[in-house]
Amino acid sequence: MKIEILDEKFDPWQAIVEYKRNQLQNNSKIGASSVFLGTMRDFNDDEEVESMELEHYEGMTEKYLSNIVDAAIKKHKIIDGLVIHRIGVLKPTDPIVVVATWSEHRDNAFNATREIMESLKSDAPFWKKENTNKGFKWVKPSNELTENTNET
Amino acid sequence: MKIEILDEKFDPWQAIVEYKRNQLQNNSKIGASSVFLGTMRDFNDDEEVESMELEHYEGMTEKYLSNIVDAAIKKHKIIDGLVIHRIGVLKPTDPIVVVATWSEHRDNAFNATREIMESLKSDAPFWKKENTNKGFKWVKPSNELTENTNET
Amino acid sequence: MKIYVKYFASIRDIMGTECANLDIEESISVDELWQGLIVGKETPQKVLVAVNYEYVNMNYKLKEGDEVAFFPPVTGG
Amino acid sequence: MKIYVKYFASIRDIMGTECANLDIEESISVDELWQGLIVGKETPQKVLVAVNYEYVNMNYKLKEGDEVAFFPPVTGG
Repeated sequence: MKIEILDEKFDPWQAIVEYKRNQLQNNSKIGASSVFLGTMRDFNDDEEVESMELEHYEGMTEKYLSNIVDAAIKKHKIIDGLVIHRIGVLKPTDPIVVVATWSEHRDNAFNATREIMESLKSDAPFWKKENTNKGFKWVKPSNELTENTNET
Repeated sequence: MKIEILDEKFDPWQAIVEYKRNQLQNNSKIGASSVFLGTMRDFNDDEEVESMELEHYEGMTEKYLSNIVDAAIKKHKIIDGLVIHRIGVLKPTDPIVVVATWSEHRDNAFNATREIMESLKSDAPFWKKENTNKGFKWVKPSNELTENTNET
Repeated sequence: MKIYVKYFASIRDIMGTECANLDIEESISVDELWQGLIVGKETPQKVLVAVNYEYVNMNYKLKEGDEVAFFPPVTGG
Repeated sequence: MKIYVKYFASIRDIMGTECANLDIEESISVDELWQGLIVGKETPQKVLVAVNYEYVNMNYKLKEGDEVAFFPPVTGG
């Protein structure tokens, strides 16, 4: 398992390839890999977003992400899982979060990646602040604004 | 949309990055990317598998994959989708299939990638033949052998 | 009328060939064609049929120029 | 007893500080603490609370040395 919080831009695909090669030794029992990548969009609620700042609760974030991935590994019987999440200042198209899981069969990886993302969005202590053409504002959770936020 | 049938080993992550950069111009409306990668395992039904040969019905395959991705784009309102599938002789850990979809919000991409994979596995005319330590044999669909086949 | 037949995977192994150009009577069904082709050979557990790249059921009435493919359940992905 | 309080995101903006070391009476609840802290300030629509990195509800009774964090609904991912 790997949980990483990064304050600078990263390459999600390279991170996945390297983790699979170095930590999983390209395990030949892996038949399925499921990856979700969230990237920053340049619009939100009809406003242009120039940049976004992501803060988190250091310590609690790592604990929750570890618990979430650990629970998914056990529940879905996957081989392993990885989460990398950005903090700091992001520009449109920058990766925000990548979740990857590896399993023998596809059902397990699909379900694990999905569940990790949903748990991350509901529980992990991250907050987004957008810099729009009308100034700074904190992003509202998508269930409050129904799909009009800069949320993946 | 991109549908590709390849008879030699490919790098799925590079293909995704290049498609997003060249065809999607790193579209900054994309907030979510969902990727599924199926890779060859080295065991099946307790037998070691040394290599696998994948054949397909040229013409029908491309038609079905195009229809499947097209249907997913419309149904799930995603921005775009890509499928690359191997044919020919594969070794353990080689990529078999990669499906990628891009959308504004995560729900759409997750559902689209899942549905493309399920439709591909039930309809696209590909057949696997395994070279095990007991000789060659055609792979049975997983619903017939319940998870004991070299199927993702 | 002329049709073109293709076999894939384990069905090709059973038939011993990958394709055939056939001259058949008008309006016979895929099932009638298949029964004629498989006679004397090992009957596969399950066979799927596509005509002109589309799945059809066994009642499909063949037409001049059809490309008919017989194959086992697919195992891609 | 001593506790340590942290504020995040819009709650930090409202409180005008990111943390505080407080000396409070025994066995007060998170809700009682919050009501004392927010008095005279703009009340946020919703506040979440974690004690020692775990979500708790407003009835949680504070203990010596607790790290209490107040923050709005999370928006990561």
